[in-house]
Amino acid sequence: MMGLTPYLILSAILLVLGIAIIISKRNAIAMLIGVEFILNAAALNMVAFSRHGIGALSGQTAALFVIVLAAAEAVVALAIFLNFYHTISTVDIDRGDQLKG
Amino acid sequence: MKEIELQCQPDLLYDGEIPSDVRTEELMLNMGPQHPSTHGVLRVVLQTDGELVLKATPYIGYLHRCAEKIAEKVTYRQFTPYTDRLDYLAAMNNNLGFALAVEKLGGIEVPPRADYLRVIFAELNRIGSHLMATGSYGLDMGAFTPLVYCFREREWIMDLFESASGARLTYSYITIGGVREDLPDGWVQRCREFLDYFEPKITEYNNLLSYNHIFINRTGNVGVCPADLAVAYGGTGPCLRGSGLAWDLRKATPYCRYNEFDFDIPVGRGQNGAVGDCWDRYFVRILEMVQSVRIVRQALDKLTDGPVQTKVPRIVKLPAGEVYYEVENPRGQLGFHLVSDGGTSAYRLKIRGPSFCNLSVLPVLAPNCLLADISALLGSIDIVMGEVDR
Amino acid sequence: MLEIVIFILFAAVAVIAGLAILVSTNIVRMAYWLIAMLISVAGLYFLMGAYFLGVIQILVYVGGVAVLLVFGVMLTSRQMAPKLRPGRVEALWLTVVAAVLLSGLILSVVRVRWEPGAVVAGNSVAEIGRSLLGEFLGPFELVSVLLLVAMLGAAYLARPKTPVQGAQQRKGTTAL
Amino acid sequence: MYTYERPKVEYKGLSLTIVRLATKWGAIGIPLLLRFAWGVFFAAVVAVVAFVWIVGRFINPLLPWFIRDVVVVVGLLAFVCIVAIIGIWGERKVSGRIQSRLGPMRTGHWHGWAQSLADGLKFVQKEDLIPRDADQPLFRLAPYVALVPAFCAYLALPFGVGWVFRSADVSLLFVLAMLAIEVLGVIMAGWASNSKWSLYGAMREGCQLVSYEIPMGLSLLAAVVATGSVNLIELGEVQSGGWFSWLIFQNPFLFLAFFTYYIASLASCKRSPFDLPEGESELVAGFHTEYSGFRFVMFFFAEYVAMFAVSALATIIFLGGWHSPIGGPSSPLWFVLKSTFLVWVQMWVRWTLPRIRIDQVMHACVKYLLPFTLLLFLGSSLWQLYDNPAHPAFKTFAHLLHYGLGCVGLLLLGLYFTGMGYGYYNRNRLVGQMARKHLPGA
Repeated sequence: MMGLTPYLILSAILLVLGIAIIISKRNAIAMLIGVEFILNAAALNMVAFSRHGIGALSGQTAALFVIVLAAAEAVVALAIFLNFYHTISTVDIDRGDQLKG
Repeated sequence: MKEIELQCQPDLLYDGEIPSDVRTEELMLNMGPQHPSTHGVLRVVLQTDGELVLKATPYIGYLHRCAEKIAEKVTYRQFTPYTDRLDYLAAMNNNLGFALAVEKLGGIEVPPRADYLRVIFAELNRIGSHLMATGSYGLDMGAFTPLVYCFREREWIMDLFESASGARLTYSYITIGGVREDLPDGWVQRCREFLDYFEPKITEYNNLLSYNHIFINRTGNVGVCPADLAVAYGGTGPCLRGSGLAWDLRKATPYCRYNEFDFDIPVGRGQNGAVGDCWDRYFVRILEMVQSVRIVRQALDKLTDGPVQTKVPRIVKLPAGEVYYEVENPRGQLGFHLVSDGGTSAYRLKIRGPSFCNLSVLPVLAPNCLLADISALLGSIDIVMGEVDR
Repeated sequence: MLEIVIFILFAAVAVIAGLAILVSTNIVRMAYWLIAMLISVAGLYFLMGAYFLGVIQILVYVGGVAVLLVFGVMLTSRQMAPKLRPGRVEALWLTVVAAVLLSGLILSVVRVRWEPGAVVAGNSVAEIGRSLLGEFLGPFELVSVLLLVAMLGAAYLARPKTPVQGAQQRKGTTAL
Repeated sequence: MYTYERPKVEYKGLSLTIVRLATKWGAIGIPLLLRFAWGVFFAAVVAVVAFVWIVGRFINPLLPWFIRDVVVVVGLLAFVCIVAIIGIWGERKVSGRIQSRLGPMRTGHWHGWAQSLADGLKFVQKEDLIPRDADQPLFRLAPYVALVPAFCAYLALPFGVGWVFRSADVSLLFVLAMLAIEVLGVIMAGWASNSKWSLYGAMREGCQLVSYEIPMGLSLLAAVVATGSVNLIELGEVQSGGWFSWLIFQNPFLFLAFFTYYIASLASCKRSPFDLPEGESELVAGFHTEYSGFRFVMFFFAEYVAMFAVSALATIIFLGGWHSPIGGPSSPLWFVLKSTFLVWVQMWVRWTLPRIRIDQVMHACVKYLLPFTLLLFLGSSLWQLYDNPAHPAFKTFAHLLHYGLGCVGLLLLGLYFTGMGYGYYNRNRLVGQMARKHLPGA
């Protein structure tokens, strides 16, 4: 029977990887990928806690919410990126510093 | 034919921005020369924005075989087989056009039986050609089955042609001075059998394809070609009649005793969208098949005994002069501009291919279509590359 | 034992995917690595007995979000691809931040003695359903409102800025 | 002196391929083995080592289960292969008969039954082509991503009570999830081919699949609320006891949900009229334009495997699964029979209808199918609320309607068989001249 620790460590690694991806990439979509990593790390954490009797089923429910939110976030973010691309023909977020369309 | 005010100017250059919802990357798409729905070796360069086509430029010449130049080197009789290969789906009609042009310049009279035979074969070939167009149009729309049904019927027509002329695709049957040979025994009977068999089949095609809801949605209101545009670009045949103009050379300037027959000119009425959309062009072909059946029936009734050819020397010599003669081909008006210097071969022969002129309207109709509409458009124009490139 | 092997397998895939994304310069490959990570996390959910969650992860994340992402990538990539590899200074920065963060997190995780509580057998769909409509009814409704807003927002953002010419021409036949 | 040397003609017909395999199997087998020798050897070593290690180390106490699992998986693989092979052959025969042709008749002598086997052999022998500018790893990976999930769907698909690899609590969702992964393979293929036609196919596939998953899931959910379970075995077991207890006749919403599900499932396995991703007259061959040989076969397999999977889902959820329609003993055979019937209807639709345009596909989904299935879902839930002993009047009404719907179903099936009989009776009129003399009984 595995304990909680391996899951927590994995989740930490995924979180850091996500942050690193966000920092290192200039491409908006690549950054979105980083955000997905962070969200998944968090969800994994919660499910692991719930599995090991901490917080009963609420961990799984919270993870469910994370998935749903991630879907909503991805949709809106992609719509924004496409608009962004439409306006300045690139998805380089460094170019999006003008605050106008 | 009523006078039309020409408003559309041919303008092949597209320069203007077509606004769309989310602009994505523009793509240059090379449709053809090997593409299933370009009906041969046509190459269309599409400029697309997502699925939206901004500009379509046809590039032709992949099947150029110098037919016009060859005409200057061979005798008139020898050129007849070359006309087979112009619009290879309607070889009889091509033969007829060339023969009529030569006969007009040479003042050659044709016996009545030959005239009726010419009408019978031309109309049968019109049916065959339209069957091919209808079937492959179904294929362009993603329905495979109509194609096979149409080929089944076309097979019968080809059998009839084979028994009369010996060939199944390039007949060279209608020659200068009449037709090459008389009919074999029982041919008329078999032809009648075919007509009786074929007529109800047209209803089946309509039920299967023409009135199919998806098909109507795919073709109705797509590629609308108004009458003035069709005239401005020299569109003829179903491409012109589909736009609502009842213009048919068989009625306007009757040749081969077409004035003796009772038939109608079907035109597009915009039943499923604007007049002149793809569905109209398609449906005009279906209706023309019905009319052709009518004509063939009448011609079979009128078929008299007698010679099928006038005496024409083996090597025809035409007087110096020039003639331009047009006949109504399945795809439109096929014209032969023949200039003779009194020798045994043409000084210059210019062929007006209906597919070529009809194709020229593509760049005008294509912008703002979807990618799938391009194949709908090409199929409804129904080109034969052998005639476009000559 | 088998559980450990499977855990290591999935964990390795997830971590390798993350590293691959970090070093990759090809945005499409990145999207597919993300999908590998998502699937392996779903596998971990299965391993933990959260079947419903695992299936939903695949259904929503892989079938929906990831496809959307790949779609977005295809629509915007090719020409004028933005810089995908960080500069030297940035890389240094990045390494320092990541190392500090990671060591801190792992240290804190390892130092705590987790009391392995009773393993919850709660993997039944019915139980999750009850908890969604009971304890978590408020968040559940909020999320549904949020989804609606997100949908409307995305539709608004992607609306036609100017009417398409062809739309009028084809009016009446677009609908099936 | 000029001598004419007669060129050596080698007949490469399909039937000969089969014969050659039977007689001189080495002629094909050895080159094949050599081509894949390294991979086969490696895989074999890994498999043997892994097997010995796993069995020796962990599975010892669970050995019977392990063996059962291996047997079931191998059986499922065989079943899936047979489904695909028969499906491909059947598609050709069905299309042939619909188009008044005969379809394959030679290979294997009896109605060309070995045609898809022969084709498979031919494809395996083909050169392994990858376009120069393709994204190599993704190009190689894509067919597997398309095929493996389609197979994985069968792991949770029950053929009967006890006839299932794993009876999971969420098997319905699992099957849907697996079918959803398949789209990734297609998109991957389209992107990696580095061909614009392929890219268009992939984009269309992405658009279509993501949209149609929603009505598909919603129509299934309408059935789920009626039974209160997402376990396929429970869903199937609810419907025991013959024709009238099938879920499709349970209430009018489910009756309609079956049809919406069927339409959405056509779209989800890229079948006509929703075959835009590979629409051959528009996109050459769509996402698999650049694929040939065995990779192409995998896409082909994936399509037929998915076809059967969605039909099986419809069978389990709406058409009584493994229960006989006349109330006899239930059997997996019934399940396979009903699913096969649905697959045949898919083929029938394919060879009858033209293709829809992409904007119409999206409009049909977002404007019509989606709201409609939402209504069905709502209606089914409400029906469930009232269809209980607390509302006797409604209960009677529901009962009557239930039998009425059953009769409508019977009527539809009767019409179908009448049409079939009519077609058979008039087969000489309906088929072409060439095919006529080959027809049985002619």
